[in-house]
Amino acid sequence: MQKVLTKKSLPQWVKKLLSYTIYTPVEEDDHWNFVATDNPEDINLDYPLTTLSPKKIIFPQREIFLEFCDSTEGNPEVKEVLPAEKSAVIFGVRPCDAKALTFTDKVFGGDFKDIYYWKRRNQTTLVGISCNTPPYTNCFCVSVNGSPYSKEGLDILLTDLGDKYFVETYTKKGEKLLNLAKGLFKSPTAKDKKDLEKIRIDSKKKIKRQIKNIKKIPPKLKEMFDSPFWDEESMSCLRCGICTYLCPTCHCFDINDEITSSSPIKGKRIRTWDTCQFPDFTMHSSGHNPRPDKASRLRQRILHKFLYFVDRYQNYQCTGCGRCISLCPVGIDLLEVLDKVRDYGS
Amino acid sequence: MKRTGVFICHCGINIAGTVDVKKVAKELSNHTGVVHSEEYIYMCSDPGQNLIIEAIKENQLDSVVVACCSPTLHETTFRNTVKSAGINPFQCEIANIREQCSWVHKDMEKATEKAIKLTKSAVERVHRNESLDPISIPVTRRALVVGGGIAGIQSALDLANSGYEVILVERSPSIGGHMIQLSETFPTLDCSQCILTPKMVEVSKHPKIKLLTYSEIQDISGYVGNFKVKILKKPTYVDPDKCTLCDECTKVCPVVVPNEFDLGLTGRRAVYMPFPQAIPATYTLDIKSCPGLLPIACGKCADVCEPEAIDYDMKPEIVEEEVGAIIVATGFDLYDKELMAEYGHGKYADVLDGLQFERLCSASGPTTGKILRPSDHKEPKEVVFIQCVGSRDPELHCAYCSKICCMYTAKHAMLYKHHVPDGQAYIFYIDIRSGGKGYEEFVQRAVEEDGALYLRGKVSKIFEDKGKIKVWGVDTLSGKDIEIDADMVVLATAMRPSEGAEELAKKLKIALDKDGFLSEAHPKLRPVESVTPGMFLAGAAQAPKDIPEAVAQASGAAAKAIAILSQERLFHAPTVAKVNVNLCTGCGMCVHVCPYDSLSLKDGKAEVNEVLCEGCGTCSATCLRAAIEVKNLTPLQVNEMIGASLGG
Amino acid sequence: MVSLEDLKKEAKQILKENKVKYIIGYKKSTNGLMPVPAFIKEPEEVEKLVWDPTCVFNLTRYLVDEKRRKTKEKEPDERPVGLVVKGCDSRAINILLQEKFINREDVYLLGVSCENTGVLDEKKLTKKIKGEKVKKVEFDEKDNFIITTQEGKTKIPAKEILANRCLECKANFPVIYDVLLGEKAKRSIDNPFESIEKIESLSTEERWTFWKKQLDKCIRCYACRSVCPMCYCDECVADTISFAVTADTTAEEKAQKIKWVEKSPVSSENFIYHMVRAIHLAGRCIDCGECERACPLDIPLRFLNRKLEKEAKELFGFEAGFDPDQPSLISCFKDEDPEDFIR
Amino acid sequence: MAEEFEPKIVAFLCKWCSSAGSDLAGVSRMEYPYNVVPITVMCSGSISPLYILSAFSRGADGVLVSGCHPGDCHYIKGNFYARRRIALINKLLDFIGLEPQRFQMSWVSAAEGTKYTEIIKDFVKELKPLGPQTKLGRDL
Repeated sequence: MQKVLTKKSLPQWVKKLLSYTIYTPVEEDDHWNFVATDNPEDINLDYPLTTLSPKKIIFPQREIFLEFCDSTEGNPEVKEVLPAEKSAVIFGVRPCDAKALTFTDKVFGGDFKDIYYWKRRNQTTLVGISCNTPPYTNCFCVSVNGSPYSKEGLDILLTDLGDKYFVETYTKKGEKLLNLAKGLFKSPTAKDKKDLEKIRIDSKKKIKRQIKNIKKIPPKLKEMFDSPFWDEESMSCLRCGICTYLCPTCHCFDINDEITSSSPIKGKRIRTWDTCQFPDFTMHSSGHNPRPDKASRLRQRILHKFLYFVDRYQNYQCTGCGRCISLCPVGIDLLEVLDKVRDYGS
Repeated sequence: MKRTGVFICHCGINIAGTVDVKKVAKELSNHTGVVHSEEYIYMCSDPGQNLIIEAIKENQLDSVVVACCSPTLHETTFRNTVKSAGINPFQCEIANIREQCSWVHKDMEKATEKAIKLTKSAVERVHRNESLDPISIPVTRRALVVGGGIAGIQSALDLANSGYEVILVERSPSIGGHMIQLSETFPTLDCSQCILTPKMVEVSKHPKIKLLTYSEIQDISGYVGNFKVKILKKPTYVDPDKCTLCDECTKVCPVVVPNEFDLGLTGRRAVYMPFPQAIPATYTLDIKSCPGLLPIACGKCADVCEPEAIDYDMKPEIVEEEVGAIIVATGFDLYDKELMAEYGHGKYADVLDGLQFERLCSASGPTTGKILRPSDHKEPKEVVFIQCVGSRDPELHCAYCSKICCMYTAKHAMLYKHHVPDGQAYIFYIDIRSGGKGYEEFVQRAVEEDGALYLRGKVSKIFEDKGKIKVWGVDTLSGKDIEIDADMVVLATAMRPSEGAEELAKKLKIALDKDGFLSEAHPKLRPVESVTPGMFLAGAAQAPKDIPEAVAQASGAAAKAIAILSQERLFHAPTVAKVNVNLCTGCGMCVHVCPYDSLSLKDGKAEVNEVLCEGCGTCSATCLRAAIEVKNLTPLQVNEMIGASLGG
Repeated sequence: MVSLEDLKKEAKQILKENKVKYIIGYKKSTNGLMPVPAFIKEPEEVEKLVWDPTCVFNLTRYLVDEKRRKTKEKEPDERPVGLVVKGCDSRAINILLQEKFINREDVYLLGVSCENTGVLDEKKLTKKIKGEKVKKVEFDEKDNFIITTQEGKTKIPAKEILANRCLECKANFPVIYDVLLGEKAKRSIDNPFESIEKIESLSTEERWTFWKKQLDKCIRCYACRSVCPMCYCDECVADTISFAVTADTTAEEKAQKIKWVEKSPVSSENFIYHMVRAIHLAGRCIDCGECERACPLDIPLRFLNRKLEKEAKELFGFEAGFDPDQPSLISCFKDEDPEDFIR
Repeated sequence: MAEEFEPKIVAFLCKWCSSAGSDLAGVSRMEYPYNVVPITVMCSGSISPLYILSAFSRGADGVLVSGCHPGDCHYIKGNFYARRRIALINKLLDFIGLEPQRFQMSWVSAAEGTKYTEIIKDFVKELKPLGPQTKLGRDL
C-alpha cells in the first residue's frame, strides 16, 4: 500500500505507537546510534548512518540463554531465559541494514530456527528511510545488488519528499502500524509519485563508490585461497573486531557459561557476538589454530562474504553500507581489496 | 576435582565459644570438593591429629583444611600430621578462625558466618595447591670471616674449634683490629694486648684457619651454603717465609709516614711491621709511601735484606674460595677529625681522640706508657675529657649513641690519674650510660677514688692560648659558666662503620641502616643474621658495642653459621616463583623488582633461581602478562579466595 | 620543514642499500581523509610515501606483527625495518626498547617532526570543511594549518583541528631516530593535563555517570588494544581463553585461565577491562591517542591513560618514553614516594 | 525498620606484619566489626591491582590493603613497590567515580593490633552510610 505522511504529523503517528518500544537514530558524541525512546518528538530520519546497525536490536551482542544453579542438595536448577514479550518499531532503518537482516534471517532460519533471534525479529517492525543522498561516504549498495530504496527486509519504507514522506508498506506488520493512525495518511498524488521516481533515479546516481564486474570475484576467490595476496593485503590489519562487529550481516557468536558463584556453582549461559577476526575465534583446545595469522583471517572474512555465502545463499553477504571501510582504524578498503582480487593475476 | 577434608577445631571454648563449629562443619560439608567435614575439641591434640589421619585414610582425602588458630602456631603441626598420613604437607592449609575471628567478635551468628567464609577461602586455596617437595641445597662446609678484629677473631676461632675450615680475611697487614691498640680495658683494667695476643697467635697457628691479611673481598656470588668468593691479596713485597724479622730494612728506608697503629702519634717507614706482636709476624712494603719499586728509584731495603725476602716483583693475587656461610665483622672507625674541627681536633696537637689517648697510655705506645703532651712532651696537669663528640647530635653529626664512650672516658680519667697522680681530670658529659656488668661501679670508682670531675654540659669553645688549651663550657647543673685552662683535651669521638663497609655490603647484598651500619634481619629476634640467608654480622660493624658484646655477638654469629655448616644439605621452602614461558615477553620487570636477585633473563624469558627465591610474589604483581606466579598462592587461588571471602 | 622529497630520498637510499627489509610509512587513502599505512619493499614504491599533518596513525604497532612473523621464520631476515615515526611514535619505540620487546638494531627510524604543531583530528577537520574534498594539508610555522580544497586554500588555527593528544603534547618531535627530518621545535603547553582536569573537577558521582555512559557503549571490539603498540601481549588478561596452550597442556591447566573479565559487554566487565588496560599502561602509555581514535564509539579512552600519566608525573616524577634505559614505573620506587593516602 | 547495612570488606594482609598484627589484635581480645574477611598474602608487594578490581567486581563494598611499614618489609622492599602500585589503582578508582572511602591502604606492623582494630572500625563506619557497592559489582 502507498501513502503519504506530512512531516509534521510524523510525531502524531508515533504517539499512536507508544505501546511498542520505539527506536530511533540518536546522535551521541560523534556518532549515531539506535536508541529506544518514548518521546515521539525524538524521531529523527535525517541522519547519516548509525555506527551499529539495527542488527544490535534483533541480534543483540549479549543474549542470556539460561540461568543455572548447582544447588547444594545436588539437583541443579536450570531456568531458560527468553527475550521479553514486547513489540518494537525501529524508525529510520537504512535499506542496506534492512536487507542485511534478510541474510541473518537465512542464517538463523535454516533447518534450525533460532528462537531468540526470531522472537525479536517477529515482534519488531522495521520502518525504513530511503537514502535520497548517500548517508555515508563509503556507500556502495548498488554494487551489491542493493539500492538506496530497496524494500528487502523492511515492513515500511519512507521516502523524503521535502515536506512529506512517501510511505510504502510491504507487510501486514507494516500496514498494522498505518492502521493505528489511519487519519494521518493520505493517498499519494500523481505528483508525489513523479517526485518519488525522480528522487530515486538521482539517488542511485549519487552513489559514487562501486565495484565493477563483481560477478568475476567469487570464481576468482576460489583460486586464491593459497595466494600470497592475503599476506600483502592484511599487512596493515590490526585484528580488531570493528569490521565484523559493525557489519550488519556478520552474525558469528560465542556461547559461554559465565559463573557468578563457584560454590554452589551459579551462573548464566550467555551468547555474545564473536568474530573471525579475533585469534581465539578458531583457537582449538589443543592449542592448534587453523587460522593462525591476520592473512588467513582477512581471507576468511572476504571469502565468507563473497564466496561461501554466495555459494550457499546465492547472494553476497554484503549490503554496501560501507561501515567496515569508514570505521577501519587503519583504512583497509574493502572495495580496494575486491578490485585487486578481481584484477589479480590479470 | 580434589577430595578435601575440613577439620574445625573448638580450641576448647576459644573458638566454639563464639563460633558455631557444628554449623561451620555442616556448611563446609556442602562445599564443592569437600568430601569430609567434622569438628573436634582440640585438633592439635594427639587424638585430634589421629582423627585427621583416620579421616584421610577412610575418605581417601588428598587435601586438608584445618580451621583453627593462626597458621603461625600450628601450620607445621598439621602439615606433619597429613604427611604422616601420606599426603604432601603442602596439601594442608589453615583457616585462622581464632585470632582473626572468634577472639575478636562477640555475635555468634556473625562470627560463624565469617568463620565459614574463612574456611571456604582456605578450601578454595587448597583445591589448587600443588604437591611440593622442599628444595634441597648442598652445603660447602667452610666459612668466610671478613675482618680480623676481636669479633672476627672470635668467630673464626669458634668456627675452627668446632671443626670447620675458616678463611679469615683482614685488609690491613695484621689482625687485631682496634682492640690491639687499646691500653687497658674497662671495667677490669686488664691489659688489652695481653688478653688479645694469645687469640691472635691461636688464629695464626690454627690448622683450620686460613689467614689472608692485606687482602680484600673483591666479589661474592652464589647463595646460602654455596658462596663463591674472590679475594684480592695485595702484594706485601716481602716474603714472610724468608723474612727473619731482622729489621734491617726499616733502618735504611728513607721514607717516614704517620704510623697508623699509633694514629699518627709516631711515624713509620715505607717498609714496616705494624706493631711488634703483629700477626702474621712479617714486614710489609707500603707501596703508597715507597719511592718506587725500581732499584734505581730506591731499592735500599732490598740491598740490605740478607735473606732476600724483599721481592719487588710480587704481584696482586686473586684467591678464589668456596664457602657455605659468611660472617661480616668489619668493625668501626672513629668519626673523622675533619668533621670535628669545632673541637680543634687535628688543629691543636694536644687535642686527641680516644684511640690516640689509648696509645699514650699504652706501654707499647709512643711514650711507652707515660702520658705526655704530643706538643712539648710535658706531663699534662689538667686534662679535659669530652663525651658525645659527634654522637647524639642529629643536627650536625650522628644521631645515635656510640655506647662505649661513657665507659672508656671514665677509664681514661682513671688511667690518667694513675699516671699523673697530681693531675686533674674534667669530664664534660650529657649523661652517663653505664649499663653493664660492673660498669656503674667502675664509673663511681673514677669519681670517688680518682676524683674525676664530671661536668654536665656541652663544651662551647676550645682554643689555644699561651700553651694552654682553653675550654669554655657550661655546667648545666650549677648553671655556671666553666673555663678550664687544660693541658690536654681528649675527645670521645663517635664510632662509625669502618671505611669501605658500605662497598662490601653492596657486594654481599646486605642492607645498611640509616647510619651505615650493617642491618640485622630482625632488631630483636635475629640480631646476628643479615637479611641475606647465610650471611651473619658480628661486632661494631652492626652497631657500636664494647668488647664483651662484640665477642658475644661473634660467638652467636659463629653458632648461626655452624647451624648451616653442620648440615649435609639445606632445605628451602618450595613455594617459589614459577614462570609461564609461553606468556613471558622478557621485559625484565620482574628481574628488576626481585629483592633477592633470584630472577634473570635467559633467551628472552624470565628464569627463577629457586634457591634464591623467597616467594614474596612481588614479581607476579609486577608482571603485566600474568607470566609469573608463586606456587600455592597463585592469582587464580587468590581470585577464588576473594570469591569465597565474599560468600560465593 | 619536513620535506617529503628528503623523506623519499632517504627511503629510496636505505632500500637500495638493502639496509632495511622494508619501510613502514604513510600512503594516500583510497577512501578517506587520513593516509593509511604503507609497507614499502621496493625502491620504486617510495613514490607512494606521503607525509603531512594528516598522518595520524602510530605505525610502531606494526613492529609487534613484525616480531610475531619473525619468530615464526626459520631463517629470519635480520635486517631492520624502516619506520616513519613522529614524536609520540618514537616514545613508543623507547618503551618497546625499555621492555626489551625490540632491539635498537631491529628498527631504522625515519623521524619526522610535527613542525611545532601536531597532526589533525579527522572528525574535527571533516566538520570544519563540511565534506569538501581535501587536496592538501600543510603545516605553517605559526600554529596554523593550510587546508587546500577544491574551494581553494583556507588557514585554520591548529588548536581547532589538532588531534586532542597533540593539543597536550610538549615533545612533538622524535626523541629517538636514525635520521631526523624537520627540526626539534618544542611547543610550550600551558597545561598539558587540561583535558582530564575538567573531569577531575567533577564530583565523584558526576565522574561515575560520565564513565558509566561512556564505557557502557563499549562493544569490546578490542580496537583499542589492537592498535596500541604497548598491548603486545600474546594473551591479554581480558581474554577468556588461554593462548599459552601447547599440545601437552592438560585440560586442568586450561581450566586454570582466570576470567578477570567475562565476555559479556556489560557495565561491570567493560569497566574492569578498561581499568586493567589503563593500569597496565601506567608508565607505559606515551599518549599517541590511537586507542581513542580507533574506538568506533568515540569512548574518550585517552583520559584513563592520561590520568595515570598525570599521577605518575605528579606523584613519582615519572615520564614515559623519554629514556629507554630507565626502569619502568612500577618496577622501581623512591623512598620518598608519597604515602599520604596510607593510614 | 530495615536492617542496618553491613558492608562486606576484603582485606589483603601481608603475612609478616599486618596479618601478624591482626593476630595480635586477636590475642589481645580486641573486638572489632566482623565485616572484614582477611586474605593473607606473603607480601603487600604481591598484591596485584587485579585482586582489588576482582574484589570489587565480586561485590566487595570495601577493600583494604595492608602491609609492613616502609623499611620493615620482611622481603626488604616489597611494600615500596606496593605503595606505588596501589597509589595508582587508588587514583584510578577515584577517577572513574568509585567512592574514595571504598578503597584503603594501611601500614600495620606485627605490634599494631590496636591500629588494625581502629582501621577496621573506621572503615566500617565510613562504609555504612555509602550503602552497597554496585558500581563495579558484576551485573552478568
